[in-house]
Amino acid sequence: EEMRIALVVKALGIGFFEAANKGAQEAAEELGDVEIIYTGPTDTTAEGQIEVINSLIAQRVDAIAISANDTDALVPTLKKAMDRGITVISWDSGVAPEGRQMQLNPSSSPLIGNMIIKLAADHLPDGGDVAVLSATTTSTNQNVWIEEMNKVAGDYPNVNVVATVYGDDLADKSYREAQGLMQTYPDLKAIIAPTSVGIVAAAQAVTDAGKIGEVNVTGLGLPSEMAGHVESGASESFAIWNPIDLGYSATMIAYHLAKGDATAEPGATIPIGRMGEVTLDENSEAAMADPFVYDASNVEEFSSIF
Amino acid sequence: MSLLKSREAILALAMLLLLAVIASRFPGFVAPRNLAGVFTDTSPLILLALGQMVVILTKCIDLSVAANLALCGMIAALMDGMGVPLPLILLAVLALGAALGAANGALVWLLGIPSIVVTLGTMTIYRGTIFLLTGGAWINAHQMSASFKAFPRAVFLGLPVMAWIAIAVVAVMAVVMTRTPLGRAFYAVGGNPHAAVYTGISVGRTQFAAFVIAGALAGLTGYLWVARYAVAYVDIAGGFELDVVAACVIGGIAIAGGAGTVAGCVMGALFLGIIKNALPVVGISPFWQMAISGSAILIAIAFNARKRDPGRIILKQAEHRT
Amino acid sequence: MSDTTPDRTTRHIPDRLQSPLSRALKSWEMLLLIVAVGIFILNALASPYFLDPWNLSDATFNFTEKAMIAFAMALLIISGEIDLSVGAIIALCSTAIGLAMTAGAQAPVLVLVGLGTGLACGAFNGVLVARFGLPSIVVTIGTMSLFRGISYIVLGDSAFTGYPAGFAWFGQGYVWWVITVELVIFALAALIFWLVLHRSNFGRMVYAIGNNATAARFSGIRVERVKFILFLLTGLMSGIAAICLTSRLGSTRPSIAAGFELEVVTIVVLGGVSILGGSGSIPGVVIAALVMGLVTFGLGLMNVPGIVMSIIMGLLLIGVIALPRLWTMLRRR
Amino acid sequence: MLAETDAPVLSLRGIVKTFPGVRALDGVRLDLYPGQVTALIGENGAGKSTIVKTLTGIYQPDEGQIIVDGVETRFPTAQAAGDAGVTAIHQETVLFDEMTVAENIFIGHAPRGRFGLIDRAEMTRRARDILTSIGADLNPSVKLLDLGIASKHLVAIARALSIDARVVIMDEPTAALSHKEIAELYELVEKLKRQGKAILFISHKFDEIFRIADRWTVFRDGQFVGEGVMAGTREAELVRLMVGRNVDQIYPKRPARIGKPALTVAGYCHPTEFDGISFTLHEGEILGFYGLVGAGRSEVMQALFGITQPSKGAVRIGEDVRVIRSTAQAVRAGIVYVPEDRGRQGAVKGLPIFQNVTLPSLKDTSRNGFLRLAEEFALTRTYTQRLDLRAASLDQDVALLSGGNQQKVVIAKWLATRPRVIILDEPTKGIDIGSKAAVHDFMSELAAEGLAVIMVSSEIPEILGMSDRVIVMREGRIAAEFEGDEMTPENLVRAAVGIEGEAA
Ligand SMILES: Nc1ncnc2c1ncn2[C@@H]1O[C@H](COP(=O)(O)OP(=O)(O)OP(=O)(O)O)[C@@H](O)[C@H]1O
Ligand SMILES: Nc1ncnc2c1ncn2[C@@H]1O[C@H](COP(=O)(O)OP(=O)(O)OP(=O)(O)O)[C@@H](O)[C@H]1O
Ligand SMILES: [Mg+2]
Ligand SMILES: [Mg+2]
Repeated sequence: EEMRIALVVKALGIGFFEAANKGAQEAAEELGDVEIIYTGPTDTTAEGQIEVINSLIAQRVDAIAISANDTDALVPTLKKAMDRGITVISWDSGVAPEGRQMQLNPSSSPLIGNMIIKLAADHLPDGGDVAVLSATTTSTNQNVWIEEMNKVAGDYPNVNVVATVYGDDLADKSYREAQGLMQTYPDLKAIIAPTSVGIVAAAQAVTDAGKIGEVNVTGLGLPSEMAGHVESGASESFAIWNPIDLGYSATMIAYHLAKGDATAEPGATIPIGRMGEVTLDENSEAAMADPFVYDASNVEEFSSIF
Repeated sequence: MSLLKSREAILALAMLLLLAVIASRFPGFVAPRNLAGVFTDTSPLILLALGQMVVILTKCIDLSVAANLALCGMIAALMDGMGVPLPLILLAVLALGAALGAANGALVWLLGIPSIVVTLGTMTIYRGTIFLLTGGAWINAHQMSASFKAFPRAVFLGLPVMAWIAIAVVAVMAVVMTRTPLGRAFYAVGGNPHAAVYTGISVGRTQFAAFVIAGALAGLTGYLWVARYAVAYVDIAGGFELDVVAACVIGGIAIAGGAGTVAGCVMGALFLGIIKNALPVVGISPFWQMAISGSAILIAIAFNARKRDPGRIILKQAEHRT
Repeated sequence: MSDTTPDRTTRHIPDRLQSPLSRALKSWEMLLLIVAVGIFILNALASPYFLDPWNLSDATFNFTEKAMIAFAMALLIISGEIDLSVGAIIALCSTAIGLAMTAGAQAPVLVLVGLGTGLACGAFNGVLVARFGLPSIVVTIGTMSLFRGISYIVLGDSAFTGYPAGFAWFGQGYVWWVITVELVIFALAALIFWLVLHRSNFGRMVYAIGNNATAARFSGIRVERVKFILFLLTGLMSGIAAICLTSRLGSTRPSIAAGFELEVVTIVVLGGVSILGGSGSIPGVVIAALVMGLVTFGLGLMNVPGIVMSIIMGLLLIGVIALPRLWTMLRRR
Repeated sequence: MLAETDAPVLSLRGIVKTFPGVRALDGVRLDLYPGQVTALIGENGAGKSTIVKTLTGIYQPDEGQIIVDGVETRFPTAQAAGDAGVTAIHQETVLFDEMTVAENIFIGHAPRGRFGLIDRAEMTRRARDILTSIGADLNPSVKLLDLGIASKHLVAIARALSIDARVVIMDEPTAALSHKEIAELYELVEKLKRQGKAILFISHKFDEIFRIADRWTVFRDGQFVGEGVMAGTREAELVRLMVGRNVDQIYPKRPARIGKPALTVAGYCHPTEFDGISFTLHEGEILGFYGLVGAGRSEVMQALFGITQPSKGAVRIGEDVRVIRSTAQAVRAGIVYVPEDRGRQGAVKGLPIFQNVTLPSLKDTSRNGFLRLAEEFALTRTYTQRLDLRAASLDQDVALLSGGNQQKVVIAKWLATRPRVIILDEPTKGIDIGSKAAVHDFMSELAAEGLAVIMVSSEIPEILGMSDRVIVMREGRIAAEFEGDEMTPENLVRAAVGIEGEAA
């Protein structure tokens, strides 16, 4: 009988998750006896994900791999899933430890936190003001990354983080917030947007304000969405991990845990196919790989992939 | 004297006051260039609010405008992807928006279903259709042609085309509402539908016309929105219908129909637009934004509340006091 | 006209022409019930997982919280008003519960805080609408932003988590076998609102006000007071829903229960309550809630995306209301 | 049977119009002649307003022909009727509060200027001309909501005249006008006659009909029952045609024993509506309130019933002094009010008869706040039987009843509360002669049983025929009080219009 693994994403239709689905399909093909159920709500709400998970529990899927809209709100439902014998892991945006067996981070949070500020600093030899444009005020991973970034901010003494604003992962709101930043801080040198929606909107706002070359937009984004802005110069560089690999790895982990040939406990190692293997830390979390930096030299090549 | 008492004058005053308060904390906000930017940003709200105004005047409400906008915006982006030239796209969104509005209007007119029920339904249907069209995929800046994105932001006489479109529509609507039989019919149907029939105005047909206008404006705004923000996806302008209704209410459009002006409506939209643009600039935490705009709406309705029947004033001495 | 006819002999007027049963058989509720049974059968045929008591039990969460509010909303809409702020009231109640929890309160206090906040929000709406005579649709669009806005001010980007274990019972507990606590609250609410609307003086006044508020006032009914109480009730039910939802999610964020108001109104309207006021019934709302739960659960089992479900709900809403009208229109031709 | 002086400018033949369950018009005919006033007479619900709506394109007849100048035509919309030269002052004022006087007059046919846009200056100028021509001193640019009811009616008349019509229809045009305005309206009718226009005049007031009409047509129950020229026709003849029988005793006042004071009002004041209202009402008494339309009688009654709040003053009911702040308190104190505006304030359309009747008595029919339907039906049956209500069943929607029967439901509703004081505000306004007699009959019966009755009416015969005592109000104040022999039409009118000396 085929094993059914549900890949639950924050919301359907987001390029990043569509790419992750590609990876999951790739893993399924490689494993042979796996069916992927790619699903999620249409807006990024916890309630929507709970309804989706309830219907997955009802279908008695073998494993759920979820990128969560809310760290805590999903816990009771996911607990119920585990009670009914379903393997639950979280990836990308995590769930609190009680609600999953393990968490696959795309990269380690400290690495990402350091990366986003470094990207800004690299193009600011003389230093200056930078601001952060985040997603919603409730998204787990952005908050953790910004926290990590602030921890290492001391390593970049020239760079002065002046504000953090929230675009709610809405294109128009992010755009307006970016505009607001440029008005409030006329000397702003860079906008760090650790979200794929925000970074595009910020780049657009910078372009429209005629500030290409003055304000550099960086952060985390998808090559396909950012290619134009790198070309125009609105963004010198940005980073992202490969979402295809992430979906692939999450599927592999879910498969092995559900099969029972691996266990999720601190210190355990789980094979992830062509990506090698991951080792769980004391919180049963694992990091997949380093974020990868894209700039004018390589963005074209990747923009057709994801 | 009577000018001072009009809702529009009070609103204009409130807006000046608001600008003064903002300027005291952040003088740059009232620089002409920035105000022009605020106006441009508010253009979509103005366009939709004008459409909503017409619908509300006829005693209806259109909750589907934002979904209509999103669907038309997505279709515009898809057409651009197929290489359709921009003028054709503009015509297409206008026609499609009008058709979606007409669907609402027809259900209201021919089947007599209350507009709030109709548009509650079509709101989900229109938005869902975007999902069915695209499977939920986004269309991003790099997938759009340069001319598609450039049109609304092309600057002409110091203002982007988007702002000029809003100005043009405001002007046309002002003439339509005050100087054409159709415009008067909107007021008549909302003010007293029963009496409207007696003057040869078809209530249903007029409501239908209102929905078509609201739809066409939403369609046009759909393109502008998508081109301006250079992205199209299922959820764009999610919840925007409430902002639109709020703008109308703040602008003094009576929710029971029959009363309200284009000037009031535009100022209502600008009032909200200024608040939205100013909050991040003035440095008020974004978390306060929602509560502030909610309070603004409540204060506005309290101001606009039509006094309860003042009585008939039979006594002679009372007549002189008022 | 007939009062001018010459013969003045007293005629007997029957109490009723139709028996209540035959009236019920021709009612909207009957039509809905048929739709509901149809969907149930379709679901059972379409998915092998559907007829599982535990699954059905899980599925009830799709509608119980919304339906609780829908009962109070039904009364409000019958009286000619509407409350679009219910989702925001939930957010504010949940935030208040969270604040009480951080202050160390235990489950009983948390429940009281939730109910109290709901009542306070309802009272606020009620005063603005009933006392100051402002139109409810715009008042509650305003308070919708205000209430949720306060949650955002309190919580910002953080969340309340770690509710006491006793509190989990409301949203996650079972009363007996697969019967959840929420389902019991839903059934009790249905029963109470049925009694209030269909069997009490108060319900009669609600109908009278919805049909003609002026004539109701001229009949000695305190219209403002009834409307105020209805807003209070809606606030209270939103408070109860907030307790259930908070307990079920085990956490509070300001975005909780976003978009609830429209789903609640959809249930009420689908249940045959006239949005213009004056008519509607609780059994209709109950069946409409079941229909909505069945549709979303059935489609969920087929992994149909939520937005497609909402298209189907939209079509169902318009279709169920349009078809009878189309039918009479065609027959008159 | 008539001397055909002229050919009719407009004729109706065999018009049939049905509404669900009602055959409102059943093959009626009607002829209108240029330069003549044709009175259309009939009981309530005879179909008069329905024929007006058919003539003005608001209703489409199911059968029959409309013939204008010998050519058969159709009026698919109100616009089409206007284009064909038919214009009407409708029974209800159908105007727009939020629009200006000029806009109200010209909506639908505003003068157009450049680009086909409405020419406001021209519109205002023409509105002023028309208003002047009917002697109405109104500013065309004020909003309608700033006008009183009589001025609104003048605007409606101006609107009808703004269309260059050959046929002018007036459906009870004097119902809301004062004496002076009525006189001006009569002059206007004369002027229109001289201009050769055909006029259809609908009224329940026979003095008026005899004064201005040249011809008459009578409808009964949607059917044509006769027509003729006014000259040489007697009132009794028309009444018999209209009702289908002789109406002999119109005011059946029975002798009643006047008892103790039931209601004493002392110094009731309101900031804008009335001032210094004091009077005493006794058990078994019918106290008439007379005044010109707009004298403020209804306002006083509504204040007594707790709808509006007086600024000063107190009432004593029987022995106890009460402050009435709400209708609920009034009902508890035993004062009830049958309003003038039956459709809006009286019946709750949409609710069945029995629920309407028990609405203020729910406390008596219920147990612990829960309904007992059997009790409700029993109570309803008691009172509706007494009033001889005609209905298919007691759970029929009141909206389906005729106006007279709706009035009976409203009265039954109040009698069921067993009040001490009943206030009837224009109880027979717009009610035909037959139903009127039934209401009067019943009023005397109530008084004879010891109930205290206040009857507000603008019809002198009714006031004189029914009241034991009359209070006349003028401009929000009590102008005079008459009893016994002083109760003469001259005295009432003089007090109402404020002429102290000789008769007007
Ligand atoms: N829109 C309608 N729907 C149903 N029945 C109607 C409608 N309009 C009129 N009727 C009915 O048609 C009949 C004729 O009504 P109509 O208004 O013409 O009477 P009328 O002669 O003008 O009476 P009145 O003297 O009271 O004005 C009445 O029985 C009335 O109830
Ligand atoms: N200016 C107005 N605007 C709206 N309605 C009015 C206006 N004037 C009168 N009415 C309504 O028209 C109806 C008839 O008016 P009417 O003048 O008879 O009432 P009134 O002031 O109570 O005086 P009275 O009963 O002494 O004639 C009443 O129901 C009244 O409320
Ligand atoms: Mg009539
Ligand atoms: Mg009166």
